[in-house]
Amino acid sequence: MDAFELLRLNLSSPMVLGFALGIVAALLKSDLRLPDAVHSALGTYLLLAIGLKGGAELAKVSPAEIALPALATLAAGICVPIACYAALRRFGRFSIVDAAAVAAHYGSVSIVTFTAASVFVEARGLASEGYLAALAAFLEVPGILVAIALARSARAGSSWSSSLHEVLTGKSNLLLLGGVVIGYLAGAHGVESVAPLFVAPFRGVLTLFLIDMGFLAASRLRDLRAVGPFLLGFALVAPLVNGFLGAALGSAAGLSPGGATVFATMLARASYIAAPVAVRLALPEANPALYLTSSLGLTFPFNLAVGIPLYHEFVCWIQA
Amino acid sequence: MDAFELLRLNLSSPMVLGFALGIVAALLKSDLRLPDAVHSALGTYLLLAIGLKGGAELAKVSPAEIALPALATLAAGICVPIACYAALRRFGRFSIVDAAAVAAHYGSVSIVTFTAASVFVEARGLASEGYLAALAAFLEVPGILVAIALARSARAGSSWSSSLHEVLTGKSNLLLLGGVVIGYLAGAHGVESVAPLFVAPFRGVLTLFLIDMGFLAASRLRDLRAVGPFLLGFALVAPLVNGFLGAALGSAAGLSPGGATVFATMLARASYIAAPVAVRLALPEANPALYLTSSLGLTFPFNLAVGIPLYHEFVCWIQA
Amino acid sequence: MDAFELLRLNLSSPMVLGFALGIVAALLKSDLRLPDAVHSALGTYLLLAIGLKGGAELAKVSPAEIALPALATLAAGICVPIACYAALRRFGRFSIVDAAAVAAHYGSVSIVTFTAASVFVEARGLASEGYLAALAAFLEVPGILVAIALARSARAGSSWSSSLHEVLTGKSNLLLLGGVVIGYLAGAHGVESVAPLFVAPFRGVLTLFLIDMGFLAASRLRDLRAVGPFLLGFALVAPLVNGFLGAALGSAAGLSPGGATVFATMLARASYIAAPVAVRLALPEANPALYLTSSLGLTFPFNLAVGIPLYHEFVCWIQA
Amino acid sequence: MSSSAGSRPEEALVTVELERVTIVAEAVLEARLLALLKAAGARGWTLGEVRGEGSRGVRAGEWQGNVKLETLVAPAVAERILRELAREYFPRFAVVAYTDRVRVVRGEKYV
Amino acid sequence: MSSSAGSRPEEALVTVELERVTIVAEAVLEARLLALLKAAGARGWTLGEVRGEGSRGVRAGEWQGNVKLETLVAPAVAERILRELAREYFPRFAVVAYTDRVRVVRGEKYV
Amino acid sequence: MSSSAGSRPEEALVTVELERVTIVAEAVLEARLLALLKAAGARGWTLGEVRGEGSRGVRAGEWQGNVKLETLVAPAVAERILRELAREYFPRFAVVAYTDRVRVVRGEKYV
Ligand SMILES: Nc1ncnc2c1ncn2[C@@H]1O[C@H](COP(=O)(O)O)[C@@H](O)[C@H]1O
Ligand SMILES: Nc1ncnc2c1ncn2[C@@H]1O[C@H](COP(=O)(O)O)[C@@H](O)[C@H]1O
Ligand SMILES: Nc1ncnc2c1ncn2[C@@H]1O[C@H](COP(=O)(O)O)[C@@H](O)[C@H]1O
Ligand code: NA
Ligand code: NA
Ligand code: NA
Repeated sequence: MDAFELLRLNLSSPMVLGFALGIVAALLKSDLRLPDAVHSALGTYLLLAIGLKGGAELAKVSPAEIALPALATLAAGICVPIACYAALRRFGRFSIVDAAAVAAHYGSVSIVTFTAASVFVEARGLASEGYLAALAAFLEVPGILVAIALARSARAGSSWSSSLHEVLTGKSNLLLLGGVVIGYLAGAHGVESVAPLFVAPFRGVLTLFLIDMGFLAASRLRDLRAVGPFLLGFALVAPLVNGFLGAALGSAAGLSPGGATVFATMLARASYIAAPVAVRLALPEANPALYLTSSLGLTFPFNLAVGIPLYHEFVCWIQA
Repeated sequence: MDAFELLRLNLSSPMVLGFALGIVAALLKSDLRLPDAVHSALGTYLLLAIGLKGGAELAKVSPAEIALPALATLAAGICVPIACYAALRRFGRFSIVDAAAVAAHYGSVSIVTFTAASVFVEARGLASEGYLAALAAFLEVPGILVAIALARSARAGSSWSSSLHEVLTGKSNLLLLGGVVIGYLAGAHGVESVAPLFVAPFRGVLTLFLIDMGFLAASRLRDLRAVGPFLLGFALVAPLVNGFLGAALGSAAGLSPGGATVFATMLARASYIAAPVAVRLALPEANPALYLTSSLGLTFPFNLAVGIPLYHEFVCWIQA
Repeated sequence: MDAFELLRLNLSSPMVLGFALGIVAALLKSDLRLPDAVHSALGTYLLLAIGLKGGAELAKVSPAEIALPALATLAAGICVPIACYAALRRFGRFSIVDAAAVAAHYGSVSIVTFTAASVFVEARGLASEGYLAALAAFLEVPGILVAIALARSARAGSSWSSSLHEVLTGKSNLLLLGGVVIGYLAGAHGVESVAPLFVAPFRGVLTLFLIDMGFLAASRLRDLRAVGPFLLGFALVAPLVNGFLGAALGSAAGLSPGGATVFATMLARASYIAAPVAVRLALPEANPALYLTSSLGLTFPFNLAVGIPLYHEFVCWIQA
Repeated sequence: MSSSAGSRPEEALVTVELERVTIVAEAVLEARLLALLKAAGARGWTLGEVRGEGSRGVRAGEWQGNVKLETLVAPAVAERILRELAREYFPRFAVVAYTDRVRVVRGEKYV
Repeated sequence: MSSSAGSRPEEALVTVELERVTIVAEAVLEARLLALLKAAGARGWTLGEVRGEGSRGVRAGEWQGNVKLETLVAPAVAERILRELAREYFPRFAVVAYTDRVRVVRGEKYV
Repeated sequence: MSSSAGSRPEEALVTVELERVTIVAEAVLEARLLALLKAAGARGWTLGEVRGEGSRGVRAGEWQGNVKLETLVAPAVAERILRELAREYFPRFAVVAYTDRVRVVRGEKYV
């Protein structure tokens, strides 16, 4: 299957079309949005579902099997935000807090992008290592902390320990991690008993959620001018670089083609749920227009529409 | 199967019983209502689900196949509100705005009534043309516009173009149409991937939604006195006339017995989601007690309980 | 299967683990809670689903078959709150209103505990009499009324008839009863048509709901000091006594091992949805810290984690 | 205050000073409080769902949350509402009530 | 009012008196009312979803509910908003509007 | 103001004038603002979820929305709250704060 066919298939999936519907609605100024309470509940569902699945898979593998992928995740979790910060400071001439804030978003996990990659891989008939969801849960934390540490080391940020507490006990982190633990302890049999809610309708819920995300992403484009050409470029190049790195790292860690694609997307993503809240509180001087527009308005749609199939191509090329 | 058996089966379906539960709760002054956010989310679900299904079916048929039914839909979409307006003006001596407001409701689509007809037909083991849902999406628009044009031509209403924008970009229209486009582009295969959310639980969600609608319908009966005997009669006779017309028109357009029943119901309905909002803004001088009580309080329950099986009888009689 | 294995299986079910996740989140002061609207909608779902199933099963059995279990339910519904009241007054030296308020909670049904018992029994591969859900619906009412009557007889409470109306038309009662009636009238065939929503995802929804309940239960533990040692003991001993009684009574009424376990749990529970609202309005002088902490903070988790497997042991021992 | 608020911009806008009574109370009381308002002579009300904390601890959530009720009334009606509240609800329920003065457009219709 | 609100505690806190205009209206009007506020010169607004009852009966629910809109403005802007409301919306929609005075911290930025 | 609000209708209703401090701020600040209120001496608060627009653009939605916080306090406490807000939050967050006076039934318990 060539790259264009992959892209075509991706673009005609209900998920991506749903995202496009959300964008169209926002451009038409139509209020298609789900109520906040429902948006939040669907987010809860997705986090728990992905965690449950990851946890049940984690219970199946030996520590030896995941040692390398786990190490790769940790390394990426620390290096990606530092590299982003350096690029934004040196080449983009961003202020310390703005660079750290954007870096936190590109260093933290986007569970929806992750999920979209899993669904993409699955729809192509490829297997992927199920425990990756469990690793994603651990990737959530370091990215944000590293970025805040960078800002603080330059005396700009706020208290470390309160940020650590906020990230660790943040809703999205706790749901993902909680899901992993429940899935691990309940095992495949236990997860099966809740599969009619947490597994079968999963893609449908993701589609519904993406309609809403499309609306939010498009609303962010208002601020595009505030973002400037450098950050615009960064928002499209960073995922490519990170995705290529992820494809290589994941392959080196022994992941299957499907798994390496998911892993690559895991690194190529930009967070827009956990990171914005943590950054808003820890680095309030940072400009939200910069980090939200780049992560939610640019990188997220890019990954969803074009990035994921591309990272899969990277993996095929590397593993060939 | 004779008419009484059909009626009995219809009245003992979970959907209709759920609607009755909502009515009972309202009469007992019990607050059974779903929270607004959930009501709105279920509505979103129903519109998307019906659109997705319609779109996937639309992708299967040739333009030639749907040319006649589409033409019939368009004709009905324009004629029904004009006829209703004329009847209300001439025989009911309604004011221009009130006649136009009520006509808009009887000319616009009620997606829940439509859906109930599909489920009824399916439960009787009959096939129905799946693309009808796509046609329903196009029926949403003309009814409201025609009615507003009638009011405006008599200098009573508000701006045309803003009404057009409101109806076209209204949430319910965009969801239905968006669903059709996604279903069309994603095709049967794509829709299947989200079927565990959008197809399997559909009847259950409709049942839940109808409990809430029953409550709303019963709450409307408070205003029954304001409605007066003419409108009361109109609310029960109009669906019969429109349903008979729809049965004939649908049969003439070559629809199957199941499809013609759904088509008949499509014309016999009164809107209570899109129309009220559009009419409130475009014709604010119209009395909501009149149009809401007749459409939501009378015609909707009538169709649900008695109308749909009756229209099926019409179709059987015509196609026999 | 010995008692410890049963307990282990119960504690590693997704439901109980979900409940634990909610407790952990509350202790970490993390805001994991579902939005109110969603909590309320899931409650609606659970009540309707359990009612529908109970109603469909009720339609299958002869009046003779359920006469004894129904009688046992009624007797327990009247005696349990009286016994609790007496114990709290005499041994605990509670005031009249506080004793009545607590008694109302231990006399009214907790549909989530009931459901957890059904799921536990099912997961152990045992059948249970499906119509028990219908009986549970009738148990909701007497407990609260008896307790209010006790308080009133001592001139402390408020009007009888308004309490009766509030309990009968309360949301949770109407949904449960309404579900039973719909299930009964629609029959097994009708309920099957909505099973993909109301049956298959049931355990998953319960898990989601229990995460939220865990959070609420843990939040109640703040008030533990206000509760005092007597009530703390009561909250753990009362379910044991009532559960043993239920195991004996259910077995005497001819229920299967699975059914008797569910029946025992039905009596061992403490309400925390319907009762608190009714009691707050009818006995406002009663201290909510007492009845909420004991029922929601202590008895509910106890039943969920330890009680249900224990009652099953009781039943095995009695029926052996 | 005798002329009606006109469409001619040069006319002064007619407003009436009324008491705004605000009641924050536990949500389970909603129906009873609305009945109390009506009995005291209020012609309308506006209600929002809120959370809060006071002497009885934190109150949040569907049936443990609060409602915030506002009603625009004549001073005598305000007095009646507050007196009734103080007598019936203050001793036993979580309730806070206060009043201030606002200038209401077309205020005649609320008195 | 010439000194800025300082971090030194002994300085007086600078506040500005502004009109708070409160509008309770049917939810379908939201977009139009916000446009009206902007046109009249308001620099900001705050909106909550509420239920209510008045001369047009009970109003609750997604598209039948009300919104409560508050805006802090200079007296002249308040006058413009209320006049516009009275002309365009009072005759045909469920709307209530009133004003009172509040002391706003750093109020200069809203005028 | 020395007599208690009695059940005998002829007695005057006892009310106390207090400051009502209203804070509209981004929702992520909720926990911190509540801590600030407590530290400043407030005995209670009421919070509603709202949307809004100001100098920092539109704010709506779960984590991008606003909260509206109201607290009834003595004038000195109000001053402390506003001063603290102005120092800690005004420069870096979307916050609006203002006060007005209300007459509170049984107001003694809030001071
Ligand atoms: N000082 C206060 N300022 C604002 N709201 C308050 C205050 N005290 C109490 N409330 C509100 O009134 C409710 C009941 O108060 P209480 O009866 O003192 O628990 C609380 O849950 C708050 O919503
Ligand atoms: N006297 C009142 N006090 C408080 N709110 C009111 C009052 N009258 C009307 N309202 C609010 O304004 C809305 C519209 O009022 P109306 O146009 O009189 O139906 C109502 O739904 C209430 O939310
Ligand atoms: N003039 C105003 N009137 C009412 N609310 C306002 C006003 N300005 C700002 N707000 C509220 O305060 C929030 C923060 O304002 P800002 O910091 O100016 O963006 C806004 O989102 C609004 O909810
Ligand atoms: Na995220
Ligand atoms: Na409609
Ligand atoms: Na209960």
